[in-house]
Amino acid sequence: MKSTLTNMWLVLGGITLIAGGALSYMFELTKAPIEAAKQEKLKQAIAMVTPAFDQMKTISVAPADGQGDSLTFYQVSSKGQVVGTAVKTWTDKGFSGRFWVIVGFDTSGKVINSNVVEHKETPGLGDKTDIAKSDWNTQFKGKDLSQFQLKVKKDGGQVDAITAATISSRAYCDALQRAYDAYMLNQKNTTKP
Amino acid sequence: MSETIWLTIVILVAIGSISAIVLYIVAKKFYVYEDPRIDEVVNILPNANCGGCGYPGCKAFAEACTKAEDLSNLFCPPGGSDNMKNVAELLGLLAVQKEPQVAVLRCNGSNQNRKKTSRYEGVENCSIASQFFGGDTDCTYGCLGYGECVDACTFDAMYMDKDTGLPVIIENQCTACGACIKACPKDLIELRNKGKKSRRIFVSCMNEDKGAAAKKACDVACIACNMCVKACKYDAIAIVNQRAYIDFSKCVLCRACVSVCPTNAIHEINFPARKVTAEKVEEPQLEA
Amino acid sequence: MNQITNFTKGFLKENPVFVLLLGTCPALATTTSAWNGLGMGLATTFVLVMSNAVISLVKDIIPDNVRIPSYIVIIASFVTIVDLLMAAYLPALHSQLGIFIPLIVVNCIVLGRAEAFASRNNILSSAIDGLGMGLGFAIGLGIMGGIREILGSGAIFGLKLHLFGQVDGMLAFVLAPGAFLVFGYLVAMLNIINKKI
Amino acid sequence: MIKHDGIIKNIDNQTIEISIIAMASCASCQIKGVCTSSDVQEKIIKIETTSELSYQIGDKITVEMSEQQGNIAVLWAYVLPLILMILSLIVSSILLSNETLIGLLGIGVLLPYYSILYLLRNKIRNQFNFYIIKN
Amino acid sequence: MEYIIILISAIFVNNIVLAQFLGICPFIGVSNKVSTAAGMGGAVLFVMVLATIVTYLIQTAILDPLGLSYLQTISYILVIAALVQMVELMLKKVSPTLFQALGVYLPLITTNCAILGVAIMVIQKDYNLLESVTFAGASSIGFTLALIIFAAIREQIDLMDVPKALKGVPIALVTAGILAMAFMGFTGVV
Amino acid sequence: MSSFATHTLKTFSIGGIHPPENKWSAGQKIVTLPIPKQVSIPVIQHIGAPSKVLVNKGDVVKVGQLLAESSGFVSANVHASVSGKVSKIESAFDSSGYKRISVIIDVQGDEWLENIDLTDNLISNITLESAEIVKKINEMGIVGLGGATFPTHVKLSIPENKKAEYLIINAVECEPYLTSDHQLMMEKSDQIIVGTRILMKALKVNKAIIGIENNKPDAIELFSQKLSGPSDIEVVALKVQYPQGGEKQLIKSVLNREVPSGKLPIDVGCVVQNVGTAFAVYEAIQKNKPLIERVVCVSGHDLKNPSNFMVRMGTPVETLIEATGGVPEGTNLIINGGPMMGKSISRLDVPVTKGTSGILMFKQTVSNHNQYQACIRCAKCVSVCPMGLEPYYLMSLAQKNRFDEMEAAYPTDCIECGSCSYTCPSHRPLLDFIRLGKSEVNQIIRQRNQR
Amino acid sequence: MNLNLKMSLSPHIHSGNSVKKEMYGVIWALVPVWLVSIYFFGVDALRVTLISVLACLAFEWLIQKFLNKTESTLWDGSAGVTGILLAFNLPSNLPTWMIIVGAFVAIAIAKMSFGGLGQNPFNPALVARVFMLISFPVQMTSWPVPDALNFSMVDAQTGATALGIMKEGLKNGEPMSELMNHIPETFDMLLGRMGGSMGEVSALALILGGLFMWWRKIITWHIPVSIIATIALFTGILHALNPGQYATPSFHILAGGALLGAIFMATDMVTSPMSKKGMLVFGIGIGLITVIIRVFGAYPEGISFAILIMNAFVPLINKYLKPNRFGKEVKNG
Ligand SMILES: Cc1cc2nc3c(=O)[nH]c(=O)nc-3n(C[C@H](O)[C@H](O)[C@H](O)COP(=O)(O)O)c2cc1C
Ligand SMILES: Cc1cc2nc3c(=O)[nH]c(=O)nc-3n(C[C@H](O)[C@H](O)[C@H](O)COP(=O)(O)O)c2cc1C
Ligand SMILES: Cc1cc2nc3c(=O)[nH]c(=O)nc-3n(C[C@H](O)[C@H](O)[C@H](O)COP(=O)(O)O)c2cc1C
Ligand SMILES: Cc1cc2nc3c(=O)[nH]c(=O)nc-3n(C[C@H](O)[C@H](O)[C@H](O)CO)c2cc1C
Ligand code: SF4
Ligand code: SF4
Ligand code: SF4
Ligand code: SF4
Ligand code: FES
Repeated sequence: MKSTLTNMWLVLGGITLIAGGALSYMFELTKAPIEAAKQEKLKQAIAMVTPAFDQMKTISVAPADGQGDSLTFYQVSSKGQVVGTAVKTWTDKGFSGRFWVIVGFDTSGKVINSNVVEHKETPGLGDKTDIAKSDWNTQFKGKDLSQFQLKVKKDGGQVDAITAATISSRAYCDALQRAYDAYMLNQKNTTKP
Repeated sequence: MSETIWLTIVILVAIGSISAIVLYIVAKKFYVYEDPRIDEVVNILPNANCGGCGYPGCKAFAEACTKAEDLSNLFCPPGGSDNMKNVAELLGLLAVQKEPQVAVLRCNGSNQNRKKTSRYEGVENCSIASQFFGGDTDCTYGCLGYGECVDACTFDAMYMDKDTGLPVIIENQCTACGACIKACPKDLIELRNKGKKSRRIFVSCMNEDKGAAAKKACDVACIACNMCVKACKYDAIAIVNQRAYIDFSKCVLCRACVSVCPTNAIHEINFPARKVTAEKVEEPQLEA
Repeated sequence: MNQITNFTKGFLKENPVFVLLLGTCPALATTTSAWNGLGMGLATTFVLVMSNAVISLVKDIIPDNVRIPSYIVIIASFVTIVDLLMAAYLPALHSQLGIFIPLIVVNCIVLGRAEAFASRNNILSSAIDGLGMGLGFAIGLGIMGGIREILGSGAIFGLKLHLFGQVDGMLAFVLAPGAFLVFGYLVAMLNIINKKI
Repeated sequence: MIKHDGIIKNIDNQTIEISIIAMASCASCQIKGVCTSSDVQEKIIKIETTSELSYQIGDKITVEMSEQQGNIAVLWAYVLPLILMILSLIVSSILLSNETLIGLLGIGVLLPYYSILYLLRNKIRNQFNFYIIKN
Repeated sequence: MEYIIILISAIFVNNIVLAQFLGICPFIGVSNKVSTAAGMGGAVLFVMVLATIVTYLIQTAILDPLGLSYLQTISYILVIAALVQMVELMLKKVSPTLFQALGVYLPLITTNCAILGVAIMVIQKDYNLLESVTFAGASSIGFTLALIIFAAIREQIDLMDVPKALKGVPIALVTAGILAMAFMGFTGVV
Repeated sequence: MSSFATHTLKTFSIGGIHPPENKWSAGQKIVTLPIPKQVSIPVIQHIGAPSKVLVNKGDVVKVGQLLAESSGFVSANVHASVSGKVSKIESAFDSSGYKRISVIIDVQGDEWLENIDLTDNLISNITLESAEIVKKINEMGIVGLGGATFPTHVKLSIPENKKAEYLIINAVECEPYLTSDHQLMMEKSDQIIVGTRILMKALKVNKAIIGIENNKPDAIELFSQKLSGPSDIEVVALKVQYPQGGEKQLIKSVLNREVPSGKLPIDVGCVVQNVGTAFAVYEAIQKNKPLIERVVCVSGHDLKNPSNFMVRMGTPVETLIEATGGVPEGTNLIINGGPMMGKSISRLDVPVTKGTSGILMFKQTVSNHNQYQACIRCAKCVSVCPMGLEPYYLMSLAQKNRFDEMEAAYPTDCIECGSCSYTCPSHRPLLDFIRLGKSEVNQIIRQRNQR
Repeated sequence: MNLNLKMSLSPHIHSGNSVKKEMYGVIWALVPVWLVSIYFFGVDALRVTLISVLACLAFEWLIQKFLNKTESTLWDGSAGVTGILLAFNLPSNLPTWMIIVGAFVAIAIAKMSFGGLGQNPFNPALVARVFMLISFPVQMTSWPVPDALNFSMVDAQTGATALGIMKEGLKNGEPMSELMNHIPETFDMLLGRMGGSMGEVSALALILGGLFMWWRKIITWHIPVSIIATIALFTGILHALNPGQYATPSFHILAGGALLGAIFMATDMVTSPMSKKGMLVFGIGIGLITVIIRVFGAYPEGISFAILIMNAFVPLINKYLKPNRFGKEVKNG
């Protein structure tokens, strides 16, 4: 078709108009599910390391030693009663790059469960810290970190390191320790609902 | 209507029209309408991308064709005249008619006809060998037999005959692209018109030595004895540089010269057999 | 053109990934497993079919000078739609494919098909062409993902095969080098196959 | 040397207009028709000659330019404005805090740059030589 | 320091071509000569940085405040397409000679894939403007580096007797695979 | 090795090889070979244009009579080397393996032109002026006897804008096996010295250097003795290293000057001449004797008597071989020249010409140019190339017919010394392909210059 | 008269050197290293070498015969060298099938895909080693502890290499002085009494082999010397700046594969530059990258990666660092 300024404007305007309409409609349509999916993902991650809950509160907390980025606390409660806290924590001692871990504590400070959130460790080695790849991290379940020596056996602790991935194992421990320290320090003011 | 929808439309139309203006201006300055006929021409062409036409590839040639006002300078050897006719039809132009041609080897110094006088143990490469010496026989004009022409042919229209030691051109595969002609350092290959019923007659020898020396070096050498010249009623044959040459624009394929040649240096191709005179090494499609 | 050849040409002869070498980036990046590859391929197929159809529908009213911008808007819209839909209903796959979903918009197949096919043919042929090409792309990515998954993690579609004894697989294949290597040898193989037939 | 095959499209006094058919690496590519990553469109090059040469429209020729000149062209066209842009970004980000403004200033520096290029266009022209060779 | 880490990371550790798989088409298709590869690198550098600045501004000044970040894809692609063309137009108007020299020298690639990819990535990574520019610049330097190394290797391979089936793209991909393997050595350097 | 072996021996800087010397005919007195019954004298025995034949079939000629006349600036006269009757003028094989127009003379007696001085007296007094010398050298058909057969008068005609400072006499004889120059030096030292002075006068230089490799201690001693004390001619002993005889290498060795790529020795003020040429010049100027005979070394595996002969041009190679006891059993390769640069010949009826410095008969040869392996990029060829080229790369380009690109790799600098092929562990015929490339590139350059 | 003479082009003589001689020279040079590795790692060392060499030869033969259809170069020794060097880069307790996979990667992917001997841009043995390192990190990082003349078939104890101990310790924040206690003595490192891959443990044997190859003119000094010198210089500077954080140069040279890489792998003529200048740049590059990876990167050992990365630069080096051409610049004395 021959182009003239008017028909160009009309056509392009029309197309963008329709596209805009369609897109925004689509956006409205998917807004809720996307939000839900996002929430679901977080919720699942939290649910995995905490008891069943119906409410959640998000708090940002500085690490106990005051060094580095802050941690995120998800304080969960069931029927108005705080039942535990999931802590999203990190470490830089991983094999490569920052290593994010989430760990759930019950109100007494015992580990309920823990898992990897995000990592750049080597597939097949460091990623065995992920519960989806191996059950290595079940060894922390139910441990009271005030008694449990959160160190790999090589360093005189009680943690069985992943074969050939001591570094990742150590990093995981480091992340848990950071979470635990912050949790204990803040427990007083966070136990209140 | 919700706010998002509003905003979306406004922003999109804004971004859309701003970029459209730019694109429009640019298109106006830059856009070259690509002739859809280019693709159609490409479809007609053999798509061998051999470069025989002088362009980097078939598409480039097609582009040149669609842009050209007449096709007189454009010819695709592999496609041949028929093909060019189709192209011309598509473009509404006049096609160039060229007689279909085929490559012929003007040397019959096979292992049987020409005895070896030394043993070449150099790189099997005709250019290098010819730079180095005249050849491993006493004829310094003939085929060296290291197959550079065969390597140059992109249409698999040539192969080396192990027995004769000479390259053979497979007539119906040869597209007359001329690659072998460029490759041969001894200039032994020539494009000749295919002729009626694909028949043609030519002198298969490039020897420039005096008769006796030529004959001594090779059984089927042209010895410039003038018999064929006398036999030809159409003045198609001339002797230059101690050898006969048949001009195919004058030759009427009467075969008079063939039988008078004392050394069987004149080849006839695709003629029906006649009374057996002498064995001849022919191109194989006779049998095929 | 015959609708069947129109449909099937994308599988071998003009396979967009291995023969035409279009969309190499997603082909390398998203084929860490069979599902991922297939998912990416199907997302692309959706965009391809829809945009081909729409473009062939509106081709006659688009002035030449705004052809490309119009096509881009149409394609980008469908890409956004796919992006949104996947985020909503296939969140796991969506996060695996990441940036490569928006990048469908620059995938040469999509715009290329729009230019070369949809702008000249009717809506049915265009949709079929899109479907054929898209499925060719999807199958290509699926196969590549499958090979990388089998070699790299000893599994197919997530099912463990226990091929390699004490290890899961050769990790290099799920990492960057394996992508290039598998792709390279597949292109070579298709070269040979296409020459044979 | 960079070489391109081209065809003479137009001759006008001392200017020869050459259409470069396609980039060498793309010419034989089967998908160049649908490729968006490289620009396979026809390019028109105008060359001024000083001598009267026996060229005709439609002649097939080769255009040659040295690689060094190509690199100089890249320097002028892309590298220098890039450096200016980055400098301007750095300077303005020290002085200002509004990112949008910083960004606009960064891009804005291109305008004076292009104006300068425009003023220098004749100087630049004398720096570049193309050679054409008849095939 | 932040900037140096971004720089090293984008050039060596997470090379845009060898680890992120962006801009593979020009990498495979156009990298046959070293000199052209270097020139092309310069062009990509400029276009990438410019596009990143513009899309960053669009994102932070328009889309984000209005809550329309889902229009990212469509607006970026339009803007980038227009931008690339505009640069060319400017150049042609401003200095026809330069424009022609470039025309002879470079196959003008727009590497949509890499440019759009980088533009989206800087938003995903939450970089600020300067970090984004650094990232874009480093990515294109990484692209150029890979392109130059690769072009030189291919010039060499061109003289070798590669098996027929692997000639051309397949062997290029195999080479890229080994190159990617070698570059994995930089893991963890930053 | 000898009293001259000091650690300060000069040599050239890049590349070079040291093949086994095998100079079996060293020390063998030069024997004058009897005149054969028939000679075949090609009219082209030099680099340049073929000469024009002046005689006809049936003419009776005397030794030294002009047979063919130089047909251009770079061309040379050809004289009769025997007396007798011209029986034929036809194209006949010469050692190149191609046929050349040749004058065939049936020998009758040994009658010389009268003005040729056949005595042995040494005439040291140079009477001619510079220009006259050059003219006479031209008349006498002198060409370089170092292998390239470049017409000597051309080299001596220095272009106006250039100036020669040094004459360098090339007495290196770096090719294995060959001994003709060595023996000539031992027997004709005085004449060579006078010849050198004639060349110096022709070039108007007052300094000459004779470069001799250290494997000829007797020659070094002899010349040093004769030229002891302050002299216009200096003797320089050189470390044994092939291809030191290449003129650019020799200049580098003796003067540490580097002839720029694509330039000639004269561009660094030098002219290089072979010792044999110096002797021929002496005979031409002082004795009126055209270049009709030369020293040829005949050697080879299992040869009964490796010898050095004084041979008339046109003598069939066969005659020389018979004089050494015939072709040894099992010989499968006969070379005209040295093993590094000579050409193999396939027939023994070809004549000795001005360029024939030796005839070598080999039994087993290690070089089979046809069975080579892929290049393993060991860089050995690169490290031995005296011109600092990259032979492996040149060959690859030539193999792929990429002559356009080849030009940038300077194939034209190659002196065809063969060091690269000699040393390649993959037995690659590097030089064969480089020669091909060289000629193609030269053609490209010529075409470009024509435009 | 027909003497059946041969017509061939000059030169008519040849040095008598051949690819085979060069390759077998390397094999001889590797014998001392091999003997040391058998001494320390026992029967397993034999097994790994044998399997690796046989597998390399087998793949070479199969591919040449059935896929590439080129002439067989099986006995020129190059596949053997690749096999031996690959074996020397592996821990001696590696499962057989993994060795075969490695041989396949070396020969089929890194060598034959490019056309075979002389055509490959990357060092085949190293491509295989890096491939395996990435693919089988567990097996490739558990090193048997050397135990002199242990010919029992019982699985030996595994441990980390000296470099591994160092890297891990530093990651864990242990001070250098503490770490040095866990690390073998310099003397042990010279002899080979330390954990590591089969071929890298004994510095003395490696140097001996290197000298042999240098004497036989198979290699020149440029590459090994420039690598070692660069490593020494770079780590020396780091050590001088902060001895608590960075190990000594002698540790860096003797521990790990620096010597094996510098002497036997970087010198592979196929994948190294052609000019002397180029070789020096190549060596310096390898040295720098090795130290960067070892000190700043995640991997404890970097020389394999460094050589591969510099292999990639070789064509560029060859393009821009040409040998000195005669008469290029005029030097008139
Ligand atoms: C390719 C490769 C990847 C590796 N990835 C990791 C990793 O992700 N996590 C880890 O802890 N160690 C990893 N390592 C191993 C470490 O470098 C180190 O050898 C190991 O942690 C030593 O600990 P060990 O005592 O557990 O063997 C990797 C090693 C290699 C060669
Ligand atoms: C066209 C041409 C001109 C020459 N002019 C001179 C000259 O002026 N002066 C000179 O010393 N040599 C001149 N030469 C001779 C060469 O330098 C050289 O000596 C000759 O090619 C033989 O070299 P070779 O015996 O080392 O192979 C010329 C050669 C050629 C081909
Ligand atoms: C590789 C090579 C080796 C040569 N060796 C010798 C030699 O040993 N003796 C010699 O006189 N000329 C030798 N020449 C020829 C010289 O380069 C030069 O042409 C000659 O000395 C010039 O003198 P002429 O013109 O008197 O022959 C050699 C040339 C080349 C290219
Ligand atoms: C000094 C030298 C070192 C070599 N080093 C290696 C090596 O590290 N890795 C390898 O696979 N082959 C090596 N080879 C063998 C051979 O060059 C190698 O297989 C080729 O790269 C195959 O084309 C070496 C050969 C020599 C002569
Ligand atoms: S190369 Fe020769 S034989 Fe082959 S197609 Fe062309 S003209 Fe015919
Ligand atoms: S015809 Fe020419 S090119 Fe062909 S084999 Fe004979 S000499 Fe060689
Ligand atoms: S023949 Fe030429 S390339 Fe070979 S070494 Fe001699 S000068 Fe160098
Ligand atoms: S000597 Fe032979 S194998 Fe070595 S680099 Fe040269 S050509 Fe290649
Ligand atoms: S798909 Fe990424 S550049 Fe082509």
